[in-house]
Amino acid sequence: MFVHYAMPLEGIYLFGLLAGALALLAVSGVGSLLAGRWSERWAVVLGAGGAGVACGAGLAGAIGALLCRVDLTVARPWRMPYGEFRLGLDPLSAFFLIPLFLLSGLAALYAIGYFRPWKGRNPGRFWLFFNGLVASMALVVAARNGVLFLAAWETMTIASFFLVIFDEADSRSAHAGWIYLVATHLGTALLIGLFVLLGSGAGSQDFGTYAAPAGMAGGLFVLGLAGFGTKAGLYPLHVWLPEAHPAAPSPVSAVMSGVMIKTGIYGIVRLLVILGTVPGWCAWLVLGIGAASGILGVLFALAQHDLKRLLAYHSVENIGIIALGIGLGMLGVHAGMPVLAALGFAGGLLHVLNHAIFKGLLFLGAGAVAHATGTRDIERLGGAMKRMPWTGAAFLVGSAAICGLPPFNGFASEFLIYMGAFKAILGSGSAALGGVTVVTALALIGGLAAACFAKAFGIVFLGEPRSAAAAAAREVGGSMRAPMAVLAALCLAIGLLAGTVLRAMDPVVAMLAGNPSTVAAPGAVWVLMPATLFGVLALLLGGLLLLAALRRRLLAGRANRETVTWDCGYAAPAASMQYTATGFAQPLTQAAEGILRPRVESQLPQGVYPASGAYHADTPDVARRMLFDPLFRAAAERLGQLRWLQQGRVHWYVFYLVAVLALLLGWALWA
Amino acid sequence: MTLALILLPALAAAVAAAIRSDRLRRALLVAVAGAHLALTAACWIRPPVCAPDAWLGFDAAGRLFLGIASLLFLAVAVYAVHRLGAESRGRQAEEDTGSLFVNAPEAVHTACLLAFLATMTLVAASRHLGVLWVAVEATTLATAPLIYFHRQPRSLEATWKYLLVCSVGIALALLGTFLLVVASAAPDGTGGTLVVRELVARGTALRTPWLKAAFVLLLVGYGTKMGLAPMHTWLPDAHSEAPSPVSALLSGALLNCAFLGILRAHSICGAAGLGGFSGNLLAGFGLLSMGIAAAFLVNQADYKRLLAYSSVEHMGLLSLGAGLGGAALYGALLHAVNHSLVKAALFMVAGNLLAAYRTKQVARTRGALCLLPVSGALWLAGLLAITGTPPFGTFASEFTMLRAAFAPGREWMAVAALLALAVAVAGMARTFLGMALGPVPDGFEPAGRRERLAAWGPALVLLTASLWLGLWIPSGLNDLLGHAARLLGGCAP
Amino acid sequence: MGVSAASWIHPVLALALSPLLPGVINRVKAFFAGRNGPPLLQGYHDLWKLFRKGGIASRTTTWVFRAGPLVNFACLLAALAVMPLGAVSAPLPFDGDWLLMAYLLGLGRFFTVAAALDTGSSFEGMGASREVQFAVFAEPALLIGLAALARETQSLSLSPIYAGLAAGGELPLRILLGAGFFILYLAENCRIPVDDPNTHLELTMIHEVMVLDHGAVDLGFIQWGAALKLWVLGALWAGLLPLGALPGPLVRLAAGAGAILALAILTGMVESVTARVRLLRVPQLLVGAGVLCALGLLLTFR
Amino acid sequence: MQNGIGILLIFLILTDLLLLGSSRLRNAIRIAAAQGVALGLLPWLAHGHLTGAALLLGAGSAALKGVVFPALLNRALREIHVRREIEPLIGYIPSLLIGTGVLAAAFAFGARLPLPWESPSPLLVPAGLFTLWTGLFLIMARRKAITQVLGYIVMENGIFALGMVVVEAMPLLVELGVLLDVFVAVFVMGLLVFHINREFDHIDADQLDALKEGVP
Repeated sequence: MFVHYAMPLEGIYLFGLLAGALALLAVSGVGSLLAGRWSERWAVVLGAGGAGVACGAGLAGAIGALLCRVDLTVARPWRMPYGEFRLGLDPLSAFFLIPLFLLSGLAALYAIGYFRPWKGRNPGRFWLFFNGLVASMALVVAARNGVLFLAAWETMTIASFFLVIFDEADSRSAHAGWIYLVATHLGTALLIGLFVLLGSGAGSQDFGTYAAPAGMAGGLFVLGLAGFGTKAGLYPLHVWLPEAHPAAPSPVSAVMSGVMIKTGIYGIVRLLVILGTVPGWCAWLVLGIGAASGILGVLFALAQHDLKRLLAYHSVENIGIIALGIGLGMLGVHAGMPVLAALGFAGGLLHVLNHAIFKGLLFLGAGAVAHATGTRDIERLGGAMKRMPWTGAAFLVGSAAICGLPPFNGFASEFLIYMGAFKAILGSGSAALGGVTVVTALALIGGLAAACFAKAFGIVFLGEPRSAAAAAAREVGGSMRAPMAVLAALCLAIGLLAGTVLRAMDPVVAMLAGNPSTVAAPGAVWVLMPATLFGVLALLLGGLLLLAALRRRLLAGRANRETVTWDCGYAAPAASMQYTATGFAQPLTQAAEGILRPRVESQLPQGVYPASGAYHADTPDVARRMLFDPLFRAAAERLGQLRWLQQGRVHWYVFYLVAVLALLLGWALWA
Repeated sequence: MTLALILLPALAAAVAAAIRSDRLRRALLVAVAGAHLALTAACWIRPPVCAPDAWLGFDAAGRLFLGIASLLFLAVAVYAVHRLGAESRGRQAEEDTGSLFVNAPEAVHTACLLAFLATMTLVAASRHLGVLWVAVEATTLATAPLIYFHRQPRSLEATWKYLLVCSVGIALALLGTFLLVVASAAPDGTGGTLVVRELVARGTALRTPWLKAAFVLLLVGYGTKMGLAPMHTWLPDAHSEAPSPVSALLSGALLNCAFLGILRAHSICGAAGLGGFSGNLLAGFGLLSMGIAAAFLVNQADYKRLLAYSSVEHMGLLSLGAGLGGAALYGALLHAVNHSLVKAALFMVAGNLLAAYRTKQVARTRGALCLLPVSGALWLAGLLAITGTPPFGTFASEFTMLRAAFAPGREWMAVAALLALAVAVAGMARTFLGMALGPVPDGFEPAGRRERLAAWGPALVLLTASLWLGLWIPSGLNDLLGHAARLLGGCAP
Repeated sequence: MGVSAASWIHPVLALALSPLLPGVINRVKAFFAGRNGPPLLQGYHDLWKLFRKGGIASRTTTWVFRAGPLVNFACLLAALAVMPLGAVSAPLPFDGDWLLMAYLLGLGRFFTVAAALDTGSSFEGMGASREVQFAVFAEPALLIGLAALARETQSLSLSPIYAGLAAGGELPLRILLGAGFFILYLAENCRIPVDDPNTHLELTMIHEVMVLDHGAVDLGFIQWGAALKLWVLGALWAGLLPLGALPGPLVRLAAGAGAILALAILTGMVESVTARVRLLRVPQLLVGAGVLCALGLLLTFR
Repeated sequence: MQNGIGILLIFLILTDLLLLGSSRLRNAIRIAAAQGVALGLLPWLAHGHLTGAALLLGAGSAALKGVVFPALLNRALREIHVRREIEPLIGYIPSLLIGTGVLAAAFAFGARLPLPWESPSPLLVPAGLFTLWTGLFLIMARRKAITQVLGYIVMENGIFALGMVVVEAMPLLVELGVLLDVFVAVFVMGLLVFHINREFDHIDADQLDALKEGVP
């Protein structure tokens, strides 16, 4: 490791940077709201400026802290029952802070352009909650006290909740907001139980003193997995995600999907650090849930035709991949295979960073398309590449990255997880089984993701526009383009420099994989990210450039004509003749019909000269339709049956009194 | 000092009944409320010393509840003046049934409000259970006319039920008080006492069966007034039919008074070594109330009734906290403060919605955020506050209670409570969001309509206070809560 | 046996000889059909002709359409860098290189599909849809098979794996994987029974239909790329043969190349005796391949 | 003395039974009034000697319950032309049967709550509890709002009876406060009965059921 343990002084500086960022976020948010009463311009300047500067400072602080391996805790008294302002900055927190500030800052920049059309409303309302969201997320990652953590956690929920229902006149936002609020509240209820039980041993809610009651480590982990998993969007607790993400404004969707749900992952990982050792079956549980989330997530994504909903389901998928990595890591720790542990955790965590980048990029791209065309329905889009070349190129990069295709960053993290799995397979019995599970799941996910993004990118950006709105699309402004460009560049950069990134991540991995010596030793993480790999990737890019040059040479000076797409002799090709998204995905969705249970409305062509035919497949979430909706409905009915208690007759009301009194007196005097 | 606190509003009530001019009377109302709050503050800063066996005087618990009542009363007074100004003079149509009615004379209304404050002060001040009983019954009598301000069948029915059920309940409490004397009397039948401090001092010398019977009677009696299920039946009717400022006071201040009575009895049982007995009863009633209230919160069609049931639920939470004892008692007292602030604010916002939409039906109330931006925002904020979402104070108090509940052997209580809370959240969130969001229904003026400061100011102040309590509990309040908790047999966390 | 000068021969060999493979296959089919068929070197003629033509493209298309063939070709070039032949190490081997290979094929496929969709033609959309569908089933089979090899030889890189395999190893494993890989070979290269490369009915095509609109240089790269793909997957299959016994890297390389040619002949025979299966059956075929590979993996658990 | 108090308590119980069985409101009011007056004697009988407080209290309550309340209720009756309780929710015969059953229970409770000192009479607690219950029963089982007011008064009588045993522990001021409260309570209830009669043209409390939870 190049830098050794930091002087406390450096740590203090970095910490100050972080604290400053938090303060600035809070102040600028409120300031923006107040300023918005007089001038929209100043509200935006304050809000976006504050967010930008704060995120810059925070990013610098986080990266510095990670490189210097800062590990310190600062505590200030807080007059709350069991509460204390105990903030900590260790490699794990620093690592999670990096994507957080990075993406939030870019999203803030993007939002400036995104909200320009929304005239006549106080933009401060947006910036208050946006900056609040960023600040609370950072606080969640830095909190070292249970009460403080929960407070930050719920503040994060509220801020994002208000951003989800930002378009208040839209009646659907009420539904999305309700599902989101209830889901996260139930999750928090579990977390309260978790923290109380963790703190019950020691009298305080300080993370440092947390310890699992004897023999309850497994139970507590499950509690945490459910609580944090609700936020992270693990199947089947993901139901709020496909509702909330599309409802939110796109920069918010980017932050929520890219960073906020990762706080759930952070919670799970932090819980692992706190608990130390968990039973082996926990690892298998995580693996199973991860596989389920990954496969089901991508399957449902494949069946969607709302672009943002599709991306939301891909978040479920990627969280599943992260879970697979973490599960492998736990398996490694449990089986005493440090390298496997290191690979699993490294892969999972690197995927956290990568997913933040490419999913952020994709949501911003989707937002740009919706912004330019006014629709998110894939079936009504098309040909955007010609009209929005920047957005198109960025989206293409994001698509390749999320499919885990080289040379982009998605490949790097999936490669690590794969390698972990293969290491496991080389090993003995149960670990090998885990490896096989992961390999199969990842391979399936990879293929399906490729299919899904071939559809998403191909139908939205290629071919001819399928509606007048799509035909009228124009490229978005610079403030929206720049963030996408940066993120696309990062996709490639991390893809090519993954080895370096992993070196920086080493202390984080060491925290989780335990026994740093084995991890830091040669033959450890980044050695399994071999330089040769990047050599081959370089070869790929070099070859590509060479071929491009060659092609140019060969075609130079020859007649290059343009014509219509070859259409089997049909004279007038029309946009409506193109393959639709539904049609493109149909073979696969049909194969998975048993799982997806789509609602199909089809009108088969009739007669010799069919006048019309239609096929429309809608795929609402099965977990919601089959599990939660019936559950809630049944509960509501049962509870409704209690209403006869309040049937209006005062005689009965007095009777209740007398009955209770008689019972209690009897109990008091006889029992 | 103590007497001043009680007599000021009492005399003001008499004066108000005599004043002709509305303007003057309203000014008096606000002025007295302000003066009362000032006196209360003085009483907080330098607690008046009083003889150990004095009947009247503010111990820590008394000061706490006095503070709540006084603060709430000022906020409500300001709001009430606004509402009274908005009330129409002549005949008017009832919101939902459309039946015509007139208002009760405003002089009577104001007088009753002030009398109500006086009686609540007396409750907080009384350290003698007999006086306490007189005071609590007096609050009932002072509030009945308030509920019947709108002279129309529904509110009349509500008043009747309120008066009958509560009077019966409190009568039982009187019997309980008598039995307490017997329990404390010497073998020759003399020397029975009702001074709380005295009773606590006698501790185990009290006769068990009589004490048990007394506690049961007091619990059922004052529990009726406090709104513990299944004696809560009067509560939704009264709260929904009373004018909103009155609902705010009933829910925010009156229920607490009854709770104080129960706490006194509980502390006596604790001193007598029957803490387990009374504690279990309290916890049982608490869970029952939470469960039943949660059931009625789901798909509730009338939003004022919704708030009323939510009060029942929170009273259950208080009762549970008191029953669990220890730090949970601190939590319960803190929660009493938070709940009063939030619930009063919510009722005032509900009043604004009612005035704007002319209906209490949830189904016909849509798009509040567009129609009344400020009230709509406060409505959502209130939702978050009442559901115990940090950073609102309710979270701190609920967390304190739950933490105590997770003690070995009674985790099931914590789980049950969490479950009831979750149901309540689901139920309330759906209703509140449906009301706040969505487009404004036709036939209403579009968004951007000006709201009067007096309409949303008080609610905003109270919610802000609750938010503040979630971020930082002032040391003065913290010490007071600690003292009160210790006084009543609990402890500070 | 580490990286040596001989390692660099394989890529050159592949580039040079791959255009031969389609010729071989067609020749075999012609033989079975009792025709003379096209000359063996037809592939080279076609390339020569295509690389000297002027381009023609649809107005609908964008740069993605032109990038498709190039990216695909570049991917196969990169894949050659990690692909050993005849137990001679690849030039750039590393742990997990087969993952890179698999994902390079994926990248190539993604861009081919994108290029097809760029034309907006419903036929090409149909082909693209089928291509991605089959890939979903092919990918797990391939990786499971490789996992089996890795476990058998306790190494994580193709070159050592095939080196270790060449030294000997389970016969049943070789047979199972041989069958499995052969199916994958047919599917990935769109041969009968999965796809009919020289049908003339667009509705039934998969690969051919996706390149309908490409011409000139682009088409040239596509055809050469297809040939290279035949070679790469052929090498993957040929590695299963016990060629390690042979002396000297050059001999083994020659043997490897011979094995690939032999595979082409075998393909030709299969194509002439079997008919194309219904599209709905194709996934079952691929799942079958997956099962074979899984069985192979099971064999290694003992 | 013992006999005196015993007789008085028997009287109390009998009047309760009468109340349970009587359908004429005017009679019922008379009976309740008689109870009130009788109870006025109780403190004196219970403690043998006559303290000023006891006297004042007895006189006060006797006056209140024997004169003021009946006057109030009779006036109400005149105003609203109600003669009798028509078809009560629970008929008179069943009421009496239940009453006897509860009387037994009252004795059982009384046995469980033995007065620590030699009690003025073993009947005291049972009689008090029974009267209390009678009041409650009238509220639960009768339709007319005015009967419910009556029930409240009877219930108060029961509590008063039990309270008399502890009269000197209760400070006079408090006792007066209690009386005042009871008076105001009954007064306000009477007012409400007027209003109910005016709004609904009847005083059937069981028909006041507009406020309830509609089943969703």
